[in-house]
Amino acid sequence: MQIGILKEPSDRRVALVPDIVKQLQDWNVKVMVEHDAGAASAISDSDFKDSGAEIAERSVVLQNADMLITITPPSQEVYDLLKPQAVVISSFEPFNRPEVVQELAQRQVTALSLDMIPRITLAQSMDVLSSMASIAGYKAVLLAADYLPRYFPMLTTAAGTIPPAKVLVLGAGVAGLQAIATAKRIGGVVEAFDTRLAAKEEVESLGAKFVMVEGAQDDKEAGGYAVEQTEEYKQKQQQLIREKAEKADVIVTTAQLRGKPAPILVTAETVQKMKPGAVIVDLASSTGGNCELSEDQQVVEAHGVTIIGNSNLAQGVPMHASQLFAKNIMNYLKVFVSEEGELNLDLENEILKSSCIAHDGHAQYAQ
Amino acid sequence: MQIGILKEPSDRRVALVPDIVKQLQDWNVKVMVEHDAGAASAISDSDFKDSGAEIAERSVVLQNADMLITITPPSQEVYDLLKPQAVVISSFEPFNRPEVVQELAQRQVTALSLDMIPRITLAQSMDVLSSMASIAGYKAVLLAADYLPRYFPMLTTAAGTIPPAKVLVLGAGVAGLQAIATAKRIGGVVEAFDTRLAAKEEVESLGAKFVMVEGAQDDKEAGGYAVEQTEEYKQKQQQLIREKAEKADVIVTTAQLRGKPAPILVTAETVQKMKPGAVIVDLASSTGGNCELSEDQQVVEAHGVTIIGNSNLAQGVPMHASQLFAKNIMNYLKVFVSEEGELNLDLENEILKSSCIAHDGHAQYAQ
Amino acid sequence: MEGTTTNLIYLICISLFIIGLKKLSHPDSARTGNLLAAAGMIGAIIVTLLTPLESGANNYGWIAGGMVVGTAIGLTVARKIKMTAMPEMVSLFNGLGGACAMLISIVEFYNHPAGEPLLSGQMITTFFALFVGSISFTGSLVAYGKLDGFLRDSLVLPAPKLINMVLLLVIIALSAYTLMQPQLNFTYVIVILGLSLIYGITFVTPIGGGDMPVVISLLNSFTGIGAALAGLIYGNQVMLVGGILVGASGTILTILMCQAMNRSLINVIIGGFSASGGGTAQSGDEVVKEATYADTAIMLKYAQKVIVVPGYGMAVAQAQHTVHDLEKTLEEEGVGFKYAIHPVAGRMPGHMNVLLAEADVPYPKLLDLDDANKEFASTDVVLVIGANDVVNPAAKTDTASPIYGMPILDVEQAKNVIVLKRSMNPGYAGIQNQLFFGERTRMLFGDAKSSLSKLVEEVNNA
Amino acid sequence: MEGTTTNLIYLICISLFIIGLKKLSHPDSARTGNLLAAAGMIGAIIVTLLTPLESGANNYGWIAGGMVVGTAIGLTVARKIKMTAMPEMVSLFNGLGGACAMLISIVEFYNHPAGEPLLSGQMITTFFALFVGSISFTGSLVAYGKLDGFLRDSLVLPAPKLINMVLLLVIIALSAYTLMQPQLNFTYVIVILGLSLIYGITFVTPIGGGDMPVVISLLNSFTGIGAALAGLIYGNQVMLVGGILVGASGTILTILMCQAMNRSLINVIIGGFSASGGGTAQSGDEVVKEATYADTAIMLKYAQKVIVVPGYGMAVAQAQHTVHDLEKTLEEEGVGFKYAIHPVAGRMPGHMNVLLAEADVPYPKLLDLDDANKEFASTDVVLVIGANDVVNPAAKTDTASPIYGMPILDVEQAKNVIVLKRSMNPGYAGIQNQLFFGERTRMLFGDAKSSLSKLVEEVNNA
Amino acid sequence: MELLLNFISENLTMLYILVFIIFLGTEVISNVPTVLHTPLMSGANAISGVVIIGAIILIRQASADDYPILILGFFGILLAMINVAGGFAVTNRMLEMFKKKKK
Amino acid sequence: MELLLNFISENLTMLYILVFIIFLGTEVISNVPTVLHTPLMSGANAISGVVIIGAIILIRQASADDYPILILGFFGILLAMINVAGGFAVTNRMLEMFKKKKK
Ligand SMILES: NC(=O)c1ccc[n+]([C@@H]2O[C@H](COP(=O)([O-])OP(=O)(O)OC[C@H]3O[C@@H](n4cnc5c(N)ncnc54)[C@H](OP(=O)(O)O)[C@@H]3O)[C@@H](O)[C@H]2O)c1
Ligand SMILES: NC(=O)c1ccc[n+]([C@@H]2O[C@H](COP(=O)([O-])OP(=O)(O)OC[C@H]3O[C@@H](n4cnc5c(N)ncnc54)[C@H](OP(=O)(O)O)[C@@H]3O)[C@@H](O)[C@H]2O)c1
Ligand SMILES: NC(=O)c1ccc[n+]([C@@H]2O[C@H](COP(=O)([O-])OP(=O)(O)OC[C@H]3O[C@@H](n4cnc5c(N)ncnc54)[C@H](O)[C@@H]3O)[C@@H](O)[C@H]2O)c1
Ligand SMILES: NC(=O)c1ccc[n+]([C@@H]2O[C@H](COP(=O)([O-])OP(=O)(O)OC[C@H]3O[C@@H](n4cnc5c(N)ncnc54)[C@H](O)[C@@H]3O)[C@@H](O)[C@H]2O)c1
Repeated sequence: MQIGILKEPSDRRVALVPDIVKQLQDWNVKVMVEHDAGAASAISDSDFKDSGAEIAERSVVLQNADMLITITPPSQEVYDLLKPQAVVISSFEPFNRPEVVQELAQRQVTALSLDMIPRITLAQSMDVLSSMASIAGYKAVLLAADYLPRYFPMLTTAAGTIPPAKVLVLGAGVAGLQAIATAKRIGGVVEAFDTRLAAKEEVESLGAKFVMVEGAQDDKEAGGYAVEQTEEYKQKQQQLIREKAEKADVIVTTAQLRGKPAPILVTAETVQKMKPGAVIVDLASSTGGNCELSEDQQVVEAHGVTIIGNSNLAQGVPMHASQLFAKNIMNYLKVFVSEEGELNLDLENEILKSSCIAHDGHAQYAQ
Repeated sequence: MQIGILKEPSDRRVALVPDIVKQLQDWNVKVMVEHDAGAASAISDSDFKDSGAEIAERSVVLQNADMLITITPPSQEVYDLLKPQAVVISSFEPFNRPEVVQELAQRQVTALSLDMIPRITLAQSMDVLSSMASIAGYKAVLLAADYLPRYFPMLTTAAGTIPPAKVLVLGAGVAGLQAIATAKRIGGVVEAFDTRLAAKEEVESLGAKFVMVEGAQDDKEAGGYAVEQTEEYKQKQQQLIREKAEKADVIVTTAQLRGKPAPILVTAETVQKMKPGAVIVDLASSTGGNCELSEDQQVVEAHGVTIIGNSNLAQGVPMHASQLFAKNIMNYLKVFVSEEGELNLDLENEILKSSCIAHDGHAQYAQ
Repeated sequence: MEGTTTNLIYLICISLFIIGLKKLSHPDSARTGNLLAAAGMIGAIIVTLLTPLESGANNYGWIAGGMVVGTAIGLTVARKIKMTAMPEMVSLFNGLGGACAMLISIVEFYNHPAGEPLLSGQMITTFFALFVGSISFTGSLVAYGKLDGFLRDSLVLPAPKLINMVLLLVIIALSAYTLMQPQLNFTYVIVILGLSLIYGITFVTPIGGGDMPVVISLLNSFTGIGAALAGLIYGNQVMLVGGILVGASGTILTILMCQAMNRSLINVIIGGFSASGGGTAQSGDEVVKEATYADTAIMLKYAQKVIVVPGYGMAVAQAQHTVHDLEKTLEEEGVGFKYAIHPVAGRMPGHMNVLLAEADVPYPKLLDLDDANKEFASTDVVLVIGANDVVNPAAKTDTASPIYGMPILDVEQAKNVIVLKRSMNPGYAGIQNQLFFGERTRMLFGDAKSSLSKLVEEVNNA
Repeated sequence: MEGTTTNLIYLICISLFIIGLKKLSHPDSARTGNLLAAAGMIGAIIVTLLTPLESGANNYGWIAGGMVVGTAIGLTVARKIKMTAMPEMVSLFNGLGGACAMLISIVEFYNHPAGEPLLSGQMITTFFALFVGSISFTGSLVAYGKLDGFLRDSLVLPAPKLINMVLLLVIIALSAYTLMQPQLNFTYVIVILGLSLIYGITFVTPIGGGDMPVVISLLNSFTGIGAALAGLIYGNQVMLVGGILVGASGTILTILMCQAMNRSLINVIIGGFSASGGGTAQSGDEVVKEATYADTAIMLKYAQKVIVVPGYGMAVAQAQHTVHDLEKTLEEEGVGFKYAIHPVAGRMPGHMNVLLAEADVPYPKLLDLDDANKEFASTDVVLVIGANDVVNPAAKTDTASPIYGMPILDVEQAKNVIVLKRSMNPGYAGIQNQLFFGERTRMLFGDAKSSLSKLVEEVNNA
Repeated sequence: MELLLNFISENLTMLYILVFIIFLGTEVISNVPTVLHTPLMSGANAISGVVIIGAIILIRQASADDYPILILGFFGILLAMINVAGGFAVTNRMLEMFKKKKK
Repeated sequence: MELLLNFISENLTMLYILVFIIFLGTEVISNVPTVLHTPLMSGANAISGVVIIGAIILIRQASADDYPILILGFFGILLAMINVAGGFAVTNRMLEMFKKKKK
C-alpha cells in the first residue's frame, strides 16, 4: 500500500514523521511525501528519505496514493487528482460541517475522520483531539505570557516586588488542564472552571483552585463531552466568571460543546471590566469562541485587552505535534491495515464504525 | 521641578509609571507625560492623569522639562527643543559609543547615564541594567519556547513520550541566571556556562548544571563585570560549547564584556551542527552577539536553527519593565533631588561621579 | 554455696533475657537479641541440670528423652513451616509452654503432702498456675486453629460474655472452696482443670480471626505469668524473673499491637464483635489482602528495587511531594527507586510528568511503559499509588472489558505489589480490577498522601 | 511489721523516682516527671522520719532545723538565679549532696564501735562512700567555679594525669592499710578525706569549661553512687535503689551528652585538652555564641511566630525543600511561619522567589522588606538561612561600609536570631556582620541543608 | 491482712524484684517498631518456655519409680522444649528478612 | 574469695535488685532528646539528694547529747536538703519553657 503525505497548505505540522514512516515499512506500507512537507516542523526531505519515504511533487504524490493522510481536510482539487476509491484520513469535523460528508460520498472516496474516533479507552492512543489539545493548552499559556505586558511569576527585586500573574482557565478538558499545569509551572496563580462535576477533582489534582458554580448539569453518557446547561446556571456562571475575570491577568478558554457553537463565557461587558494589558486566549474560537469578542485566527485588542482567537495552537509546536499526530495515525492504521499492508476495513469495528464517514459512495455519518 | 517623559519611539516601555509619579509629587516634583507614552505598557493617559501627571504634546513636554528621562537615548532633534542646561537621564552607553559624551557636552545639557551607575550595593536599587536584564532573561526563554518547534517539558502520552528540552545558557550574569530559572521552571534540563568563577556556585544555586572549563581568568576588581580570557582558554571553551550545543534545543547567550564587543561563543560551524529546529536567543546582539550568525534586532534562520538577536527583550514585558525602571529612577533621583524637589548635583557623590557623563559643557566620562 | 553460684548464673541468664528482649525490639539487632535470649535459656537449663539436689533421683534419662524429642520436634517444625504460617506456629508453641505450666501444677497438687495446711501462699500460687497455664494451653490452640483456618470465625457461641463470666466465677469459687477444705480433694483439682481448659476455649473463640495476633500476644504473657508462678512454687529465680519479664513485656506488646490497629485491648477481648474486622475486605466473593504500614515499610526498606506506579489518585491526593520524600528516604537506604509512567495515567496527557517535575523528581527516574514492563519481573516491590485502570490486567485478558486492548503496566510480574487507594472503588473506566485480588497483591487503604507519610515514618523507624 | 510498711512505701517512692526519670526524658511529660520524683522524695523523707527506731533520741529538732534552713536556701536560690546560671547551680547542688554522703561516712567512722573488726563489707563500703562523696563535693565546686567564670580554664596543673594517678593509688593504699589495722585510726580517715577532696579538685581542674556539663553529669552519678553506698551502710532500700538509679542513669546520660558533642567520655576526662572546645568561636576579639540543634529545635517548636530570612546560602545549599519541610513540621505544631524576602537576597533578582516557588511555598507566606520589618519585633525566632549582607546592620550604622544605605531586614528586633551558615566567612559584600555577635544571636554552623534536616529531626523528637 | 503482710514481709525483696522487672519488661520493649511486633512476640514466647526449668526440677526431685510424676514431667519437658527450641528457631527465621543487604 | 561469695550469698537479692536497677536506670533515659539533657541531669541530681535519708537516720539514732554527730548530721541534712529542694525547684524552672502553648 502506498500512503501519500502532503505539505499542509495552512499548517506547520505534517501528518507523518520519519520514525513512523520507518515503522510502516516493516508493515509493507510505502510512504510518498510531498517535497518540503516537513520543513515547518524541522523535518527535512532528507530526513524523510533516510527513513525510507519517497519524496515527490504534489501531483505525483496524489496520483500514487492509495491512502492520503492530511491534518486539515484537503481542498477540492486534491480529490480531482486522487485515485478513485482512495482512502482519505483527516479531521473532517462532520458535526460542524455536515455537508462535507455528502461531498466525500459523492467523490467515492473512503473518508475516515480522526475527530470521530470514539473516546473509548482502546482508542486513546489514536485520539488526535487529545494529543493536539494537550499541546494547545501548553502553547496557549506560553502565548499569553508572551503577549502579557506583565511578568508571570512573583519577583522580589531591589526595584520593588512584582506579584504573580493571576490565570483563569475556563473549561478544564484536556487543553484546559494542560493550560493549568503550564501556568502553574511558570509561576502563575491559577483558578479554573468547568461545568463537568469531575473537573473539580481534576483541577485540584493539579494543585489549582476550582471555581465552583452550583447546579451544573452533567452527563456521564456523553462520552467525556460536556452538555448544555440551564439558563439559571448560565447566569450564575456568568456572574462568577465576571468577578474572577476582573482580577485575572490571563484567561484561557477551552470550553467546547460538540456539534454546537461554543458557549459564551466571557462577555464583551466582562472584557471591558478587565485589567488593561490582560490577555485572553480563546481555544474555542473556531466554533464561535468562548469570548464574545474573539475572532478566529486573529489577535484583536478590545478595551486594552488582547484577545487571541486560535483553535489550532498545536501547530505552534509543529515538530512534537507532528510526532504525536503521526503516532496516533499509526495506532489508528493498526485497526484496519493488516500486517501485510493490506487494507482491511471492517465497518463493524467500533472505532471504524464511528470514524468512517464515507465509504463506497455512502455517507456514514448520522448526527 | 518639572520632569518630562516622552513616548519612546522604538520601545514599548515608558520611563515613569503612575505610582512613581504620585510619589514624586509628595516631593514637589511635577511630571509632564507625552500623549500615549504608556500605551504600549498598558498605561493609559488617564492613569497618568489620575496620578497627577500632566498630559501634553511632545513639543510641550520638551519645552517645559527641567529634566528629561528616557529609556533609549533621545534623538538629536529632542535636544533642539529642550531647555538649555536641562538634565537628561537615559542609558547613553558611553563605553560603546564614546562620541556621545562629546555631543552631550556640546549641547550643554547635564547628562546622567543610567548604565554608568556603579554596581555598588547602595546603588542596587537604581541598577537599571540588573532589573532589565532580569526581565530579559525571563523573556528570552519564553521567546525560545515560542519559536521552538518542540514541546519544552517532558510529556508521557498515549501517543508516545516527548523528552524534555535541553537548554544551554551561556553567560550566567543577571539575565543568564533568570533564564536558567525560567527554563527550569517550564521543565527544561538546563546547563550553563560562564567564565567567572563565582558563577559555578550561582548556577548550582538554581539547581542547574554548570559546564566547567578549566583555567578561567577572573577579576574581583572588575565590579561584577567579566574580563577577557586567554586564547587557550577560549579554545577549550569553544570546544566544550560546541559539544553541548549539538545536543541543545535552546541556547540563550548573555555574555558581555563591558566596552568591548561580546565574545563569540557559538560559531557558525557550531550552529551548523545543531539540531534542526533549535533556537538561539542572543541577548548580547547589540554588542556584536555571542553567536557568530546572530543579527541585532532580527530573527534569522541558519542551518535550520532560529537565531534571535535581541538585547532589548525587557520591552517584551513592558508594563513590569516600566514599573521596575521607574522605581530605579525614583531611587536614583533621591541621590540628587532634595526633598523640596530641588536639583542638588553633588558630583563628589560616588554614584553621580560615575553616572554623570556631561555637565556644564564638560565631558565627564573617561574610559 | 552452689545455690549462690546457681543464682549468680541465673542472674546472668536473666540479664541475657533482658538484653535479648531489648535487642529484639530493634531491627538491626533483633537477630542478636534472639540468640542472646536463646543463650540465656540454654545456660539456665544447664545450670538447673547441674545444681546438686537435696533429694530426688535426678532421672536424667527421662529429662534427656523429653529434651531431645522436644528439640527435634521444635526445630523440625520451625524449619519446615511456610513463612506465612509463622504466627500460628508461635501460637501453638505458646500453648505447649502453657501446658507445661499446667502439668507442673498438677504434679504439685499430686505431690501435696497429706497433712500440710492447704490455705498457703504455695497452694494459692499453684491454683493460679493451673488456671493460667490451662487457659494459655487451650486458648492458644484455638488461636492456632483460627489462624490456620480449620476453625471458622463463624463458629459463634451464644452470649459469650455471660458464659465467660460464669465460668470464671465458678473456677474462682471452686478453687477457694478446695483450699478451705482440710484435705486436698484431687477430683476438685481435675474439675477446676477441666473448667480452666474450657475457659481458654470460650475466651478466645468469640474473638475475630484478624485479632488473633493480639490474642496470641496476650496468651503469651499468660504463659509468662504461668512460668513465674511456677518459679514462685519452686522458689526459682530464673523462672520467676524470666516469667515476669515475659508477662510484663507481653502485656505491653499486646497493648502496642492494639494501638497499632487503632483498637483498645478491652475492645478486642470483651468486644469480640470484630469477627469481620480482620485484615480482609470483601468484594463479592473474593477477598483482598490488606497490608500494614509496618510490613510495607520493612518490605520497602529491605528491597533492592522499588517501582512506583503513580495514577490519578496520586494527583487527587496531591501526594507527589510525599512520594518524593519516600524516594529520598529509600535511596538513602540503598534501594533502587523508579517511577513507571503510564501514557494515560491521570486525566490529561503528561499529568504525572507535571506533578513529579513539581516535586523535583529527576527525569531519568521516569520509565515509560515499555521500559517499565521490562523491569517489573526483577522488581521487589511495586507501589501502585492511586492508579487503577492503567494496571488492570483485564486490558489484556478480558475482551469484553471497555479497556480491552489498552497497553498496561504489568505489575503482577513483580514479587510484591502494594496498592494505595482509599477504597475498592473503580477508576475512570468504572470496572473492577483483578490485580487487587492477586496472589502477590496487598492493599493499603487510605488517602495516598497520608498513607505515604505513614510509610515514610515507618521506614525511618524500621 | 513497721519495717515492712516502710519498705513498701519506699518501693512506691522508688517507683516514683523511676517513673519521674522516665517522664523527665520526654518534653511533654518532663514537668510531671520532676514533680513525681519530688513527691517520691517527700514521701521517702516522711516515712523515714516516722518509722519507729530501735534506739536513738530522734532529735527531731536538729532535723527540722536542717530541713527548714536547707529548704529555704534551696528554694530561694532556685528562684533567684538567672536562667543562664542554672547549670552551675546544678553543679553546686550536686556538690552539697556529695558533701552529705561524705559527712555520713565520717560519722560512721566516728561511730565505729572500738572492738568490732575493721575488715568488713560495712567498712569497705564506708570508705567508698567517703571517697565518692568527697570527689563529688570538691569536683562539683570546681565545675561550678569554672562555669561561673571565677575559675579560669587557664589554671593548668602540671602533668595532671600523673598527679591524679598517684593520688588515686595513695588513697586506695591508705584505705586498705587503715582497714588492715586492728583498730580504726581516725587520723588516717582524715588524711584519706583530705586526699579525696584534693582528688576531686585535680580531677576536674584540667577539663575544659566547655565540657563542664558532661563533668557535672558524671559527678552527679558519683553522688548517686555515694547515696547508694550510704544506703548499703544503713541497709536502707530507698537510698540504695535511688542512688543506684541515679548512678546508672547519670552514667548513661553522661555518655549520651558526650555523644551529642561527638566526643567519647574517655576523651573528655583523660583528654582534658579541650580547654578551648567550649561552644564559642572566636573572631578577632569578639566571640559569637553557638546554638545547638536541640536548643534551636525546642525554641522553634515552642515559638508562636518564626520568620525565615533566606539568602544566597540557602540557594547554594539547595535547602529550599528542607526549609519547606521545617515549615510544614512547625505549622503542624501551631507555629506561625513566614519568609522575609529581601529584594537583593541571592545573586539575581527574584532568586529566593524562584527557589521557594520550586519548593511549593505558598506565595502569601512571603513577606517583602517593609512588611517583614514590621513583624520582626513580635517574632520569637528569626532563622537566618545563609543570608548575610541583607541582615547586616552596618548598612544602617556604618557610613564607611560598602553596603551603607541599603535597606536591610531588621532581624535584631526579634527575640531570638539563629544564623545558619558554614563559617564566619563574609557574604557578597565581603564585610563582617555585627549581627552575629549580637546579644540575641546564636550561630548554627554547617551546610544549611544538613543543618535544617537535623533541625527538622530534632523538632520531631522534641 | 495479717497473712498478706506476713507474706509480703517474707518476700519483700521478691516484691522489689517483681516491681523492677515489670518496669524493665515494659521499658525494654516500649519502643519496638510495628514491624517487629510478631518477631518480638515470638521471641518472648520462646523465653516463656523457661517454665521447662520447673519441669526439670520436678523430675529431678521425683524418685525413679514415681511414674505418674515422671510421665507428666516428661511431657512437661517435651512440650516446653518444643516451645523453647521451636520458638527461638522460628524467631530466627522471621528475622532473616532483616538481614542487612550488601550496599 | 570465700569472703566475697559469702557476701554475695548474703546479699543475693540485693545483687539482683542492683542489676535490674542498673538496667532500668539505663533503659529509662536512653531515649532522652538532647534538649532535655540538662533538665534531666538536674532532676537526677535532685534525686541523688536521697542521701538525706542517711543523715536523718543518723541524727535520729544519735543520742541527744552527741553533739559532734548532731552537728555533722545537721550539716548533712542542711546540705542534702538544699540539694533536694533547690534541685527540684531549678529543674522545674528549666522545664517551664516546655509548657504547651495554647493552640
Ligand atoms: N491521561 C489522560 O490523558 C486521560 C484522560 C482522560 C481519561 N483518562 C483515563 O483515566 C484513567 C487513568 O488511570 P489511572 O490508573 O491513573 O487512574 P484511575 O483508573 O482513574 O484510578 C485512580 C484511582 O485512584 C484512587 N484514588 C483517588 N483519589 C485517591 C486518593 N486521594 N488517595 C488514594 N487513592 C485515590 C481511586 O480509588 P479510590 O477511590 O478507592 O481511592 C481510583 O481507583 C484511565 O482509564 C484513562 O483512560 C486518561
Ligand atoms: N539579588 C541580586 O540581584 C544580587 C545580585 C548580585 C549581588 N547581590 C548581592 O548578594 C548579596 C545577597 O545577600 P545574601 O544575604 O543573600 O547573601 P550573602 O551576603 O552573599 O551571604 C550568603 C551567606 O551564605 C552562607 N552560605 C553559603 N553557602 C552556604 C551553605 N551551603 N550553607 C549555609 N550557608 C551558606 C555564606 O556564609 P558561609 O560561607 O560562612 O557559609 C554567606 O555568608 C548582597 O550583598 C547583594 O547585594 C545580589
Ligand atoms: N478516552 C478517554 O478516556 C478520553 C480521551 C480524551 C478526553 N477524555 C475526557 O473528555 C473530557 C473532555 O475532553 P476535551 O478536552 O476534548 O473536551 P472539549 O474540548 O469538548 O471541552 C473542553 C472542556 O470545556 C468544558 N465546557 C463545556 N461547556 C462549558 C461551559 N459552559 N463552561 C465551562 N466549561 C465548559 C468541558 O466540560 C470540557 O471539560 C475530559 O474529561 C477528558 O478527560 C477522555
Ligand atoms: N551591585 C551589585 O551587587 C550587583 C548588581 C548587579 C549585578 N552584579 C553582578 O555582576 C555580575 C555580572 O552582571 P551582568 O549580568 O550585568 O553581566 P554582563 O551582562 O556584563 O555579562 C553577563 C555574563 O556573561 C559572562 N561572560 C562574559 N564573557 C564570557 C565568556 N567569554 N564566556 C562566558 N560567559 C561570559 C559574564 O561573566 C557575566 O556573568 C553578576 O555576577 C552580578 O551578580 C552585582
